[in-house]
Amino acid sequence: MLRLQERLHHARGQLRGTAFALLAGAALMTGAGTATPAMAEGKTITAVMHSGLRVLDPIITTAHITRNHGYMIYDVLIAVDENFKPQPQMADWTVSDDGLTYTFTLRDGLKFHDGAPVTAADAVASLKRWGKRDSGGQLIFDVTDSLEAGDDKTIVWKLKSPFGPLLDIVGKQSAVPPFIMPERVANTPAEEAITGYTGSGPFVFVQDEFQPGVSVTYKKFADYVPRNEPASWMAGGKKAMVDEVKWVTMPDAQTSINALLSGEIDYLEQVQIDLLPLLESSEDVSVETRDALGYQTMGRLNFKHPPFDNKKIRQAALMALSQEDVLGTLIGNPDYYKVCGAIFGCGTPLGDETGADTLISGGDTEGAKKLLEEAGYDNTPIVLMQPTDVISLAPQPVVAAQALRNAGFNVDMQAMDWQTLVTRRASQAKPAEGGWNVFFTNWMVPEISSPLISAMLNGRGDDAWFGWPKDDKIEELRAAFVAADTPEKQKEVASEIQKHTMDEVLYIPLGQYLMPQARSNKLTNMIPSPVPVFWNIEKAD
Amino acid sequence: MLGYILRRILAVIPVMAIVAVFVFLLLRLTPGDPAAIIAGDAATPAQLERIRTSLGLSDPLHVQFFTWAKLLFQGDLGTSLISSTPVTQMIGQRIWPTINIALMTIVLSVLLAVPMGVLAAWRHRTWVDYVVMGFSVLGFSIPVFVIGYLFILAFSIELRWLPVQGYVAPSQDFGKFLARAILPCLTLATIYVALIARMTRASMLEVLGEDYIRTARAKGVKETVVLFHHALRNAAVPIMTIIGTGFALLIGGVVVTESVFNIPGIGRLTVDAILARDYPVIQGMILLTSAIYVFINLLVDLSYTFFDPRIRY
Amino acid sequence: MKFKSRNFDQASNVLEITGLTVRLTGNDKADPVLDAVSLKIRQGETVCLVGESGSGKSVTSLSIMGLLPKGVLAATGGHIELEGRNLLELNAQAMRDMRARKISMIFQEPMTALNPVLRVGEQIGEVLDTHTKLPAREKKARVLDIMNQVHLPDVERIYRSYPHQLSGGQRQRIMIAMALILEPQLLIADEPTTALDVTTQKQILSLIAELQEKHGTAVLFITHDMGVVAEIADTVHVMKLGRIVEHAPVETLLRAPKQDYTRQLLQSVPSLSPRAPRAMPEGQTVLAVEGLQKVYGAHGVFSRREPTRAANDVRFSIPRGRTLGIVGESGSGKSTVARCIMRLIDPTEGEIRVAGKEIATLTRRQLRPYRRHIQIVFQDPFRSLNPRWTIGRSLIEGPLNIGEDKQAALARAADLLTLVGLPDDAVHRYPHQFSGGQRQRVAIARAIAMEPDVLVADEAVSALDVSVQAQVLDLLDELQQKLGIAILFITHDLRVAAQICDEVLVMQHGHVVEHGTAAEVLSNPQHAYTRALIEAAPGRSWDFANFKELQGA
Amino acid sequence: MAANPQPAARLQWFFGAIALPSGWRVGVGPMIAATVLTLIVLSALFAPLLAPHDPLAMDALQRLKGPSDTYPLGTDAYGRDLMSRVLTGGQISLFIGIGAAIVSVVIGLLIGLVSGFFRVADAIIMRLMDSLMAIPSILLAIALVALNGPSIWSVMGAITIPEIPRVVRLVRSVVLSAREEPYVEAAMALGSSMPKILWQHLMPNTLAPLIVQGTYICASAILTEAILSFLGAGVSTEIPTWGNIMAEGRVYFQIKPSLIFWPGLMLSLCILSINLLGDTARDLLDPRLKKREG
Repeated sequence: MLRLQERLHHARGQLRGTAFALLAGAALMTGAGTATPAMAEGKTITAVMHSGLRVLDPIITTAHITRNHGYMIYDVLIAVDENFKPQPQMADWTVSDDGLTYTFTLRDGLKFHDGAPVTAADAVASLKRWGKRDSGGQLIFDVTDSLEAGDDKTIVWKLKSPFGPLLDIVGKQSAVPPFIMPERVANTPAEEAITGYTGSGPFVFVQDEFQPGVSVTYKKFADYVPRNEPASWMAGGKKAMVDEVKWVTMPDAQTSINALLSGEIDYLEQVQIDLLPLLESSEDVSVETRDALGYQTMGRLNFKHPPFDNKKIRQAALMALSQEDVLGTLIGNPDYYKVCGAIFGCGTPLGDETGADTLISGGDTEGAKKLLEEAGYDNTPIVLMQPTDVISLAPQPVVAAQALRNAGFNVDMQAMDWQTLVTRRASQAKPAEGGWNVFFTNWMVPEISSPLISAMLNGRGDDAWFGWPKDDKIEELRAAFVAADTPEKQKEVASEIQKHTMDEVLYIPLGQYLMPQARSNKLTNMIPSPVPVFWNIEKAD
Repeated sequence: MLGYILRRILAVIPVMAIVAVFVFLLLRLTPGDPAAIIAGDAATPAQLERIRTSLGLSDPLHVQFFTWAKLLFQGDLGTSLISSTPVTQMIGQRIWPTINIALMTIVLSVLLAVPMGVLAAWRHRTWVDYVVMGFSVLGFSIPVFVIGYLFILAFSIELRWLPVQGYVAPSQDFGKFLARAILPCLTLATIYVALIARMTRASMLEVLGEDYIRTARAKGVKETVVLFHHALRNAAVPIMTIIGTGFALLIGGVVVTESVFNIPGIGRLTVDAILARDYPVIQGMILLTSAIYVFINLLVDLSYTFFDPRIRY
Repeated sequence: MKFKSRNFDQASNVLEITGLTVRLTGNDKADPVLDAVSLKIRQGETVCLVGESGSGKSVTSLSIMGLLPKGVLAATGGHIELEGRNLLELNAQAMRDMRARKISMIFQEPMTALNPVLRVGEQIGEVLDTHTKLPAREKKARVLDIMNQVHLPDVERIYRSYPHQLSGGQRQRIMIAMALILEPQLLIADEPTTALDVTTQKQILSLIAELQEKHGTAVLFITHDMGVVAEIADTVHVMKLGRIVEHAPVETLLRAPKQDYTRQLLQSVPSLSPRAPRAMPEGQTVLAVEGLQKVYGAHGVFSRREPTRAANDVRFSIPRGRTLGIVGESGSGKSTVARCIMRLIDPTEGEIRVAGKEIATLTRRQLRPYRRHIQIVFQDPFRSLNPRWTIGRSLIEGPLNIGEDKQAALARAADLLTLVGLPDDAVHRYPHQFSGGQRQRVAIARAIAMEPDVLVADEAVSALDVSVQAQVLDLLDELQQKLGIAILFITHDLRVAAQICDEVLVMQHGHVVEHGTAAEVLSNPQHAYTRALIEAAPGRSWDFANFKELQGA
Repeated sequence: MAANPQPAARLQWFFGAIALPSGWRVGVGPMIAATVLTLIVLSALFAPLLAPHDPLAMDALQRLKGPSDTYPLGTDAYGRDLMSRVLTGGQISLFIGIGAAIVSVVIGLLIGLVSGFFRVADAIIMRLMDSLMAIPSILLAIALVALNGPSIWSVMGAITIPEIPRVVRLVRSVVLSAREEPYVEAAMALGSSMPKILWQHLMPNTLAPLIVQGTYICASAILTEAILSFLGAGVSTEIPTWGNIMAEGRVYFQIKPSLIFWPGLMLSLCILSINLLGDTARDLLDPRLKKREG
């Protein structure tokens, strides 16, 4: 601090006498204190998240930033721990022997931020709204007989037929977790965004300070009663150790790194791997991977239109691609990526790489050429959509376009912003008339780690996820998965699904990668977690 | 004068109406679907359609337009489709950083550029002129974001004089505001200074050839008085004009500087809104900036009467 | 004619210029702009520097002031001595001290010479600010005093006025006040009355004389107008191409010029005695104007301005082969009449009959076939030809419009050029390769190419030097005789009107105040305004061309 | 100054700019600018011959490498050769700049001529132009690019549309002042039709200012393209432009500044030259300045 001030003094001396000095000088005198974080009475963690928070309803959207926001202010009934095992959170549960009745009992001391106690009715309304939006939830509600509040504390969920993974789904942290909201809020129709933001989680949303896309402030919820177990992923005791958490958005990757280095922020959720060297030399900052599973990047073909309505041509496309090339370009640093042919992700209980040989061994351009020829590809141009404004999605199409061209595809890569892409991918029109053939996106591994969750494994034609495969076999396999009652049986079915998916090319997994985070060394006790949660973190002065 | 102002304000109405219709059509013909961004990656087509309907985006165009126009007529810019926040509230939060930065930039630019231009015109075809003009042309030639990065690299990272980014309201802490505003302002000012210095020089060159300058010199008046008292006031009208029209340029620069320096202003709000197809926000913003532009130019026109007594409205 | 005849042999020199040479900077090979100019001005003396444009008069005056445009012109030799000091050697600060205190200058255009955005009182006061340290009240008192001395009315109001709120004469009085407030020894007046109407000119000239008398100032008066010279000069220096070719006391010079150039210059000055009236020709009337009226600014929802009547109930007619002059001072409406007749602007009311056809209300398209009957020559020879077009192209523009064959039109263009006294190869050249007089000849040729019945000459010779003016007037006369065209001649110069017009129409404030043959109007004016105009014409009783008094004046 | 023999002085001034000692400083800037611009244009034209690699060829293992024998300026984040991209990028950037300049000048000229001469059209056109001017050009550009997708054509269109009103205003003002010139009135008196007067007498007056304006539009179009790329609304990365090379490289500004430096240098040199030439053209063509020099 002293050195800094000396420097400043020196700088002032140098500048004096110019018109600039008047302004700069005034700024420096007061600017001196700004190089260190604000030291208000309470402790604040300032974090730069991967994107700006805009949508505040964690049920209506699957956006990660909104889910993360949900975990700040809402609590969940049960949650999976780092071993993918559901654990009690707001509630304990019992299951009837026939597996048809689940009874959840709320623990004591649960309060909403407005002071009202959390009741079973709140939970029921919240679960029902969630069930309309979440694909896993929909599966459960397909077999639900009734979901009702037994009394203020008890929730009774009756099924028509057993549903093995119920607790896994209710306890999952992606893509839409069943956050518990007050009944009045939860009664909002599922396709309308909620307008009240009262939760019962460890932090309180400060509405006055919310600037959509810019910053959001959370205050510690003094009345929150954490569980006694140690925190593990989304389970365990959520103890808020700071008074305030502030998420700010920085549109420029370097700006956020510089801000972290200069102590203007404490936490950077995602660091672009190429920029890690900028942080390495600093003693005040640690770079680490908080989420050991990371992300899977993938490509999806459009089954509705030529040429990818032809299975052989889909296989040719898969054969042409090489994970190494995609990951090398996207991530660059081999420490942070891993070729992985498993559709459920490597390092997950169901992970299995059957059928992905060419993908993980660098592609087979010659084989792809041959397949294309056999299939009688007529040089139909394939429309490949490239989002220019999303850094983590821009390289895949470029690399893929190159590989597909090498294999003999006629590629029409169309650049667009992400928003155009998400609109266009919803279009079932012919590629030449505003439709598409290929697009790419990334998933967090937990989001694709099970056939019940993974959006790509839906084979219900026009009701399926973008790309619309009509695939009865995959539906049968998914049903079999639900029916499987032991982990071994599940694994068996999952392996079938992997084989089938690669054969039909339901989607093309392009490898797994990790996103390092960076934090100021003042932050300690950060738990590993796929969701960047802010409980338990302590901040030194 | 009052009649003139009235007439000008009346003339704004058709302009703004055209802007409104134009912007509305432009946006609604743009591919893009706010429902998709709200729903996120894993939404199914059916879910998208339901959200679209609940947002009123499935209504016929003219219905949407009149709904919006009716609200607009009541001074309501609507509600953000994405964050469900009233647009006026969003703009209210975001406009001050931009206004403060823009004002400071204009003041800084004028203070720097006008003397530069005067000097260049006075020392026409000497090294002074070439240095000033060289700087001006250079200011036009480097992309704003590169200038911003260079400033950050030099002043924040290497010298550590100023914070890297951010914004603090001047009412909250003026010192902090200044510390954070200087680099963005300087960045923005490079183009603006270039623009104003050029215009000042050109305008001064013209004025310095006028007979009354010779008269002033024939009176034995000092050169500084000739330049700043006699010439500059006569050269002021085109300079004021460029300050006004340069405002559009400033807005463009603001969008970029707000990104580089992480300032929560309306420039970024608009770009974000465009990328997210948040129609009410885009419409509101473009209407607002157009209105500000028109208003500033009205002010500029009125300022002519201050500089030149011959101009009366 | 009574000339000034004071003897200055005993008077001390105020300014002495010896061998002053001025060159274009950085170009020693070109002819010098001023070539060894020498002249001296004694106390109380009025020295007139006459010469045509480009002769170096203004450069001389700017050299004395030290105001030569930097980087363009520079004095390379000679002395300019004032109070024993060589002004050419003074540094910038010392030179600034001289200005307004020792030497002052007034310029030709009082409109542009005053700073339009500063109040005139402030502009006069600035001289005091620069050279004295007077307290504010005293300063204002002195400014008001000098404003009174130059006979400005309502000085308190004018003190606070801006230049554009004053008339041309008032502005020139402000300039004079500014120049004389510190009572300098030398006043340089560079064409100070050229831009003014004759009546105003007369007032300004007598004002300068009055103040000169009062303060004993020496005056260097630059002019091209021999009439002015005759009125005010003690001594006259004639300049030509940067040299002084002759100098002498005024009467000597006007009565017995020695140099051919001086004689030629004097012979070009048109006489105020009207030409002998020509016989009324029997040809039919080619242009008849009836009740012509033009009102400006009559409408506008928000505008509260009073409409201006620029022309009111103007009527006249011209038969073939005759010349009708419209004379009047600026703002009298004479140009408005010309432009209405040409339908360059639309008359508010009235009839214009050209070749028997009423054209006042025709649309532009309907009008086109009648255009050829009436053509115009404008004042400014530099702007009336498209600078990007060859002379030939300009000449055939009209003929092509009326369907003439291009080759034929070009051939005729060459003939026309010969007719107006230019080489016929000029068709391939551009306007900037010609002098003002030559360009005016081209403009006339262009008009004649349409074989019009009427030629409107709107101040067509006003921008030309007297010698050129005389030639162009001769040309017009010649053409009229050859082709029998009627000419509508619009001028502010009574001398020119007297030379060329059969009939004269005098306009004031948009009204015709007198109309008659040139002889009647000029020799026996009926209207007070006409009389005032004639009386204001400088040197009116001197017959310059014949070096003697005008007969019968 | 009226004393100067006009044509002679003008010639002297003009040639002085090249040959004479007093004027040499005037001439050197534009000469260098012209040379630099010629070199840049040539390098862009012959990029396919000069580029050591295919500007699109990627090598994931050679990402963000420094200069080497194979990659004279190093590689970008896709492992593509930076030098080849910068050279090829010049083609598109210059194409966008020149294209935007020509299109906006031509359209603006036509609208401006009509507007300057026909009072009724003028009122309507100028209202429309005011509206177009009032919309911030960058925002309009982003919206337009979003509308049509970020192809070269939509970027060019996005840059052109906001420039048109400026050109229209310029042309209109020249027409309005030139139509008062006596030679235009003389043409009327000679019975020339309105379209003929408009095209033959008035239009040529607009050319000089339009050439100057065109150079500025060209320069600012190249710059705007870069800014659009920066904001994520530029041309696809498959088509290298100086702008999108920089926009992609900006992430690596601190670790590999050459990604911004080289395209930035080319862009700045190019714009600098164009602007300098524009200024020179303006000085040469502006009759008012010319008068003063004379």
